[in-house]
Amino acid sequence: MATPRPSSRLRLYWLTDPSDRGLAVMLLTPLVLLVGLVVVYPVARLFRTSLYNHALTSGMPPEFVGFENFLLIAEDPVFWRVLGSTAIITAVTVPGALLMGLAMALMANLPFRRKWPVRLSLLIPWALPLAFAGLIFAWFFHSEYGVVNDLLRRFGLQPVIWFNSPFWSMAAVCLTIIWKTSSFMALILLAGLQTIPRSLYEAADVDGAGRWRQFREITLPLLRPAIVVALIFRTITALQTFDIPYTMTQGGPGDATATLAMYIHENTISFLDLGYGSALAVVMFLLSMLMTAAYLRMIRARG
Amino acid sequence: SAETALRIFISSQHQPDIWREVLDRYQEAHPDVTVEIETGGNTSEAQAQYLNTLMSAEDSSLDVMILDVVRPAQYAAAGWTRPVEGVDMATYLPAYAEANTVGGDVVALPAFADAMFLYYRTDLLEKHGVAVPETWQELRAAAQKILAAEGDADLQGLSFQGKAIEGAVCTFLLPLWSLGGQVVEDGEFEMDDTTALASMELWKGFADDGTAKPNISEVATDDTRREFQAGDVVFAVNWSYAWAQAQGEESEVAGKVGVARLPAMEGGEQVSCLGGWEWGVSAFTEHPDEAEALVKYLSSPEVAKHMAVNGALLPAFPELYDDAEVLEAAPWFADAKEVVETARPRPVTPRYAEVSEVIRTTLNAVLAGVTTPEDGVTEIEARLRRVLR
Amino acid sequence: MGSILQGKALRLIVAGVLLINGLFPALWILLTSLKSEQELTQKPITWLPESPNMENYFTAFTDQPLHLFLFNSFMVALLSTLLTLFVSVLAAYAIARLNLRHRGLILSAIIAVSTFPLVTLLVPLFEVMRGLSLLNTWTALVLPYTVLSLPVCTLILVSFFEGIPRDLENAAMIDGCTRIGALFRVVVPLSAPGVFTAGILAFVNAWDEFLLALSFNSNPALRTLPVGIQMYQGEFTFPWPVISAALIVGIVPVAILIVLFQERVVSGLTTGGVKG
Amino acid sequence: MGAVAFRKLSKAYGQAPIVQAIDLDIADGEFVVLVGPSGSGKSTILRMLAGLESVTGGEVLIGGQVVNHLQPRQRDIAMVFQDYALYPHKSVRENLGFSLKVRGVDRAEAERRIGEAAEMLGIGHLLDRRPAELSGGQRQRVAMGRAIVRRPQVFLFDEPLSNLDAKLRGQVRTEIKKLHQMLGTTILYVTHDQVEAMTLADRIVILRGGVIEQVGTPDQVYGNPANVFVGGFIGAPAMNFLRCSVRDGVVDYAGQVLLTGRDDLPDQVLLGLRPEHLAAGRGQGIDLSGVVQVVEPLGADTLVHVDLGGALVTARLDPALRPQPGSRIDLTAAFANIRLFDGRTERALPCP
Amino acid sequence: MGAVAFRKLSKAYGQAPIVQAIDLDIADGEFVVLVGPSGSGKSTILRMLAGLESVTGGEVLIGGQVVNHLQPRQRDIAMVFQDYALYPHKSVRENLGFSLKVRGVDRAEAERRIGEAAEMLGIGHLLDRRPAELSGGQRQRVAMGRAIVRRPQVFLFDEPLSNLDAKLRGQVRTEIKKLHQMLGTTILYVTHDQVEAMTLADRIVILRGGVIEQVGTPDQVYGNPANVFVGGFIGAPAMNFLRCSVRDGVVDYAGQVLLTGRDDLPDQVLLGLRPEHLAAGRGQGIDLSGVVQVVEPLGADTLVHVDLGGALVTARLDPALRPQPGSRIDLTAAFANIRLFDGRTERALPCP
Ligand SMILES: Nc1ncnc2c1ncn2[C@@H]1O[C@H](COP(=O)(O)OP(=O)(O)OP(=O)(O)O)[C@@H](O)[C@H]1O
Ligand SMILES: Nc1ncnc2c1ncn2[C@@H]1O[C@H](COP(=O)(O)OP(=O)(O)OP(=O)(O)O)[C@@H](O)[C@H]1O
Ligand SMILES: [Mg+2]
Ligand SMILES: [Mg+2]
Repeated sequence: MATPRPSSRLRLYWLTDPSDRGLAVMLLTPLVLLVGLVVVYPVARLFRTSLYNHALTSGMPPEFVGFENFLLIAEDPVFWRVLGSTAIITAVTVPGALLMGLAMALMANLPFRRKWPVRLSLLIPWALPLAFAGLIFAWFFHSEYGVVNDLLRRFGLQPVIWFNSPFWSMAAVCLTIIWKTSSFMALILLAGLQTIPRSLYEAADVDGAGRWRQFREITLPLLRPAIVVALIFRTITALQTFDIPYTMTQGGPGDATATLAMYIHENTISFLDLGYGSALAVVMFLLSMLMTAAYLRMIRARG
Repeated sequence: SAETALRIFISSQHQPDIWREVLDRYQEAHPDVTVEIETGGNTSEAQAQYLNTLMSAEDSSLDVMILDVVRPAQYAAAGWTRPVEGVDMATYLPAYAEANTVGGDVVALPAFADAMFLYYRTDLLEKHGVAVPETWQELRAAAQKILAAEGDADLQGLSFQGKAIEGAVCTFLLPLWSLGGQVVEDGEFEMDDTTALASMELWKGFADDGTAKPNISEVATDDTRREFQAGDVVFAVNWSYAWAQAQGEESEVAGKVGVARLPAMEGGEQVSCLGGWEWGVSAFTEHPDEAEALVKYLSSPEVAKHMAVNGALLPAFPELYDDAEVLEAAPWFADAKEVVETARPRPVTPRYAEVSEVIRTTLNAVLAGVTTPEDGVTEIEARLRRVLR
Repeated sequence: MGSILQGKALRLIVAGVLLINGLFPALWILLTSLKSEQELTQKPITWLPESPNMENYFTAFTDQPLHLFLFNSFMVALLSTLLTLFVSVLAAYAIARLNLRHRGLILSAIIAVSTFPLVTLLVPLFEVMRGLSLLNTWTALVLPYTVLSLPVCTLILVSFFEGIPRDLENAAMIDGCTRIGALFRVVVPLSAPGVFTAGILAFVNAWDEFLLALSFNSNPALRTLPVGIQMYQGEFTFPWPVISAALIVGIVPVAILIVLFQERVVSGLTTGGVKG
Repeated sequence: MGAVAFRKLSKAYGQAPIVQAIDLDIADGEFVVLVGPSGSGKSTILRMLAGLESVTGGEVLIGGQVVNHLQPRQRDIAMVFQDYALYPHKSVRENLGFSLKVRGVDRAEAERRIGEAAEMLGIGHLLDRRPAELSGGQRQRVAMGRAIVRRPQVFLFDEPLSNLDAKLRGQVRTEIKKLHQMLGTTILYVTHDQVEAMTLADRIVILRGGVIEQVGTPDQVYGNPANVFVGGFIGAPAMNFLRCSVRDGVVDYAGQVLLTGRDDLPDQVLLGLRPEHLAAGRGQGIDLSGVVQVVEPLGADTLVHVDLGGALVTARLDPALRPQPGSRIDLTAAFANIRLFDGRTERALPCP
Repeated sequence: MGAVAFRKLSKAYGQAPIVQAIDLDIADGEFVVLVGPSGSGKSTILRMLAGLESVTGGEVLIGGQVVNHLQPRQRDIAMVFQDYALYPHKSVRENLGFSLKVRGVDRAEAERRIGEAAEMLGIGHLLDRRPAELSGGQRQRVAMGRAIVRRPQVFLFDEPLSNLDAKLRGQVRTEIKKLHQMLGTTILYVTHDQVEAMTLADRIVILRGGVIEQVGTPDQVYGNPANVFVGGFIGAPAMNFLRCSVRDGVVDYAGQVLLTGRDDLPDQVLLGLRPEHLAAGRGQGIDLSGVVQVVEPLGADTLVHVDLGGALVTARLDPALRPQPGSRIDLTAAFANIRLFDGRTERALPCP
């Protein structure tokens, strides 16, 4: 046997033939390095800054204030308002994108002879840079020059001044986000769908399950890991919703569609209040982790 | 020889080629200095985004940067710009002296000027025998008259910026100033509720009585320009850039455009809102002296004239508006002088960004009908008081 | 198959709706790109361009180095995709297959990376990149983009790897592969749809990003598409037709490229491999 | 009811014909076993009957009705898949109960049937496991159980016992037989196991390359194979064939006269002899002699492979007999056990 | 070299012990067949030997070296998986050639070996297909081929022929035998097929519930099963057992005296009788009589299940005999063929 005995040449053995743990370390190293290099310092600084009163425009050096920023946040009515909008956007667009994405994925997975039109339609929303999606949809929803109102008019309906009302503004923003993000869902779910063995559907067919039943009993459970992944990240990005309302409504009317991320952006980039902005970011991080934990628990509970 | 390489930041919309010409001249005069242009994001916002990142990181790669007129105070407070010494600010239009002076320090020097104008349709005014309005009330009457006579459903009397963008701050301030109001004085919050309310009510009134469109809350600067240019607007409040476009070959209204000072409130004075850009020296520059010298040059009458003639940029020096060469290149500058002279800078405070945010979102909410003018004023008052504490 | 949508008519209707949903905005942008500026302010609005012409495309390419933007975006996206895939494949395998003790914790940590809004990391990230002398290089973008995409890609791959029958991997190890060999020669090809999806995600994440691209690469020759397209804007002006043209040039080839690529990824590969 | 019929049923993948215009009638309640070499289209036929595979040509009838266009679930069949196709995310219990749940069978009844099937298959203790935690044979039994809990019109079994040990296989086979007698359901059953085929079948269908070679009762196909292929395929070890020439009614193999007085034969015949019909010794009818090549003691019998000078024949002899490889041996067979086939067409000829 | 040994090898899933402290030595070049009921741990043992399953306790040795911590690829083994484990994304050719490619065998040589294996398994025409396009038996042959192209120290076969028809199985079995003789590689082979076990094995290992019940040559385990379990497990149909009481050296079954003069027996014995050792009639040694219950004609034999008044015995009789169910039948067996087991411990007792 050409292989060395483990006991005699322990070190070499470890290198050529890593145990599970050694191997795990090896495999996770690139990730850890990259993440460490790129975000650990920024994140550490973020946490630190959140404990300081660090408003550049005050002309004063940063001052350690402990959790004061967080107390301020709790008392900040704007924070609660943007948090509310963010919650609405999350609550509407995450399920919305999930349903839409699921429909798109199921459709793209159908054995159409030509798959590319469906797949293209699935990808295009996504390939459209986020920075422009909001602008373009603002244009679509424009009360006079927008194609949406034009269509409403053509169908004999009353056109809406979308951005004049908090409700319709929010609706337009949510629709746009759903449009833009369902591709993300659809792609992940489509990939998941493709790995479900056909034979299971055959077995279910023979067992007498109709399409809906098959969907519920086979597709959904087997798709669950993919759904959870998609949900986790969609939720995180929904909590971070920024570009679309920022370019579409500037948060208007008033601050009806302003989101937490916009508020963070404003505080950090425009107001240069780094302490407060960082504290807000930490709050957002905590919220994200809370949601993630809930999802992870969901997989573990039933997985 | 110790050659100094300077790097200046210009937005690519501000005609970097023409700036290059003046920089080349400067290099000829100062062989030991080379100046490189860095062009960045085209909007004030994109530049702020970029510059704020760079400056927060205390980056020394830029020596000189162009700043929107609302920013020098903020940059100075953050310690990002270095005061310029030995400049007689009196040579500039007074508003620029004000905008660039913080606590006695000159924190930046004007690059070029801008202001808001009243654009109007000479043909329509003439046709209906209406004079150029000098008060908003006159404007309303004129617009109503023309609208009624024209009977064109697509025609609107007045277009202004109601979207929650920076322009909306000017929209709010114009009537307020006209009535002698203020928002910030010497860095202190100093707003008079009656003038503020008058402003809110004025704009909301325009939307309600059909002088302006009901969707005014979604109108941004360029929407105003585009609609005016399409012939759908009688009066428009806009910056100077719209002039060239309105008279351009793609315009429906070329040759039928007039500009004037913005109307006053009844009993008030005619004021405009100051725009324009400033040169600032980065606090992190490794060549402070050379950078300062360069800024002084760039902010000199000589350069301003060159830019006016070749780039149609409004000069920050009053005398250049009477300069023959300038007027030959841009005859309408003659009309602009008055406007620029009566323009006021937006509140000069390090917390301007917050001030702006409060004002524009509130005005937007009022115009959209989400808040009443009264509540809007109360809201502005409450929030600004906290910001400017 | 796995669809609740049955009946040809219903299927076609739904397909139609989804097609319109996906393609209409792009189509509208395309139409806009063929219109003139004035046509946009006509009332009522026109659908088809009155006198379609390619002038805006011409402008898009002459006004700004659009080809450079495309090239930069493409290269940055491609490099970051490759790097992301490599790193996340390794990590995902470790998480999916090796019985790690703190699996939940590791997963949460990875997810945590993506929970910070970029703006708040911008300045320190800038300092990091400056510290590494990477500003104004593709790498300055490739690295953060990779990190941005890593969490989602890793999680996707984990869920895929878990679905691959272990015996296939076992067979490969018996056949003489190392675990890593088995990973790349069997597990990865069999997770093709997942790897591919992760790839597109990474690609589009990089393709889309604006903030870092704006701040880290001030050299115009290194501008990426989203930053580049902004250059058509003025302070106030937003030339829709030209920007539309630039967007079409930016989106369509990429989308088509991805679709073509995807057509080649065979689906449902695991069938026929094992009994059970 | 549960009668099944195929009318010119065909299937092709691309150009390759897999099943070629098959005609077959299966009476209600009949137990039909499909046998044939690997790849001969057995699974394909079951799958077409189940509606899982599209039909290239011809018709499938269940209960007298053409079902070509019916969905599998509308055909009221139960099937054991050759590759099991268990639901990986469901426990064994859920796997077994799924079809009942779908069809709205009430809980208690479902539990009862699951219990019965699990009992019968000896998987009662595995009900809460997932398929991935089962051994190969256990999985197969779950697959089997999934079909059994149903009470369909037609059962389709695709090699349902191949991964079970002989003992268990025997047990389950008996249970299947009982089930069939009890329910009277039509059954189509694919197997490679001779014993299963012989003991379970009312009729056996032998397939080759997608074509039916013979249909008959076990006795018929074993005793009177329609052609050389069937003769060789049914029975293990396989039938021995000796290529003989016929002249003037005399059949001789390599110069050795085996039969005489057969004027009805073509000039080339294949003489078929089953291993179990060969005995050591001489004089029972025809005699052969050759050299022992390999001896395989099976316990209950001994297989002896004998070289007759060109052809190799296998004889199943008494386990006590252990001839030495290399030694000469005499073999004999009764005339009644000889089968004759046309040397060219390979079809059966009248027996001596 | 290729010698394999297990030392107190154990495996448990959670609490459940699956393999319990097994000791076994397999000589280099030996052909060992593992048999046992479904779920008895056969696959688990192969997988531990291959290094695919962690060992809970004990050691695995190959060529005298402990390999517990070696990776599968370092153990130089080839394996046929019970569930095939074909690479779905590779063609048959690539499936076969993969291990060679990985090990850097040169192209031409690889092609040659693939060709040989494909030839031997009759899958030459399928080389360009994907596994999904194969029938069950074809897949199994590919799985087999994948192991065969290698020339490892040890072959592990997990029910490699279960999906093949009898004829093909016979052929491949012969080929495996030849291969073994040619290469002299150690082989561990799991099968449920009695014939395979008997003909291929140098030694047979009988497992039950993770414990070795007997190890021996085919003749030994068939002829002298160590206990009731082995007796009942080896041989199909299974050995019949009659529970007899012993008094004063007289063994009697239900009042019928079967043996006399056996003073060495405990008071309860099980008398084992293989079906093939029962003949119709009387007088060969012990005589039994009962009512025919079921008659199963298998072609080469007829199985008759006879109710002896309580116990059911199966007799393998001449195919010509077809007794009527319900009729009485006399059965007889030679003394030499009788096996005795302790009625309580179920262990074998000295034979009469
Ligand atoms: N992951 C698992 N968790 C729990 N039990 C398991 C797991 N895998 C296998 N088992 C159990 O281990 C036992 C032995 O399994 P193994 O596959 O070795 O059986 P086997 O002898 O090969 O059976 P077969 O003949 O059916 O293939 C079985 O009872 C099986 O249910
Ligand atoms: N998707 C496919 N494409 C091409 N040929 C196929 C496909 N599926 C099956 N075949 C071929 O069809 C033939 C019949 O397959 P089938 O599964 O019916 O055989 P089978 O009689 O069940 O064999 P086995 O006993 O091995 O299970 C085989 O030769 C197989 O290779
Ligand atoms: Mg089959
Ligand atoms: Mg097994």
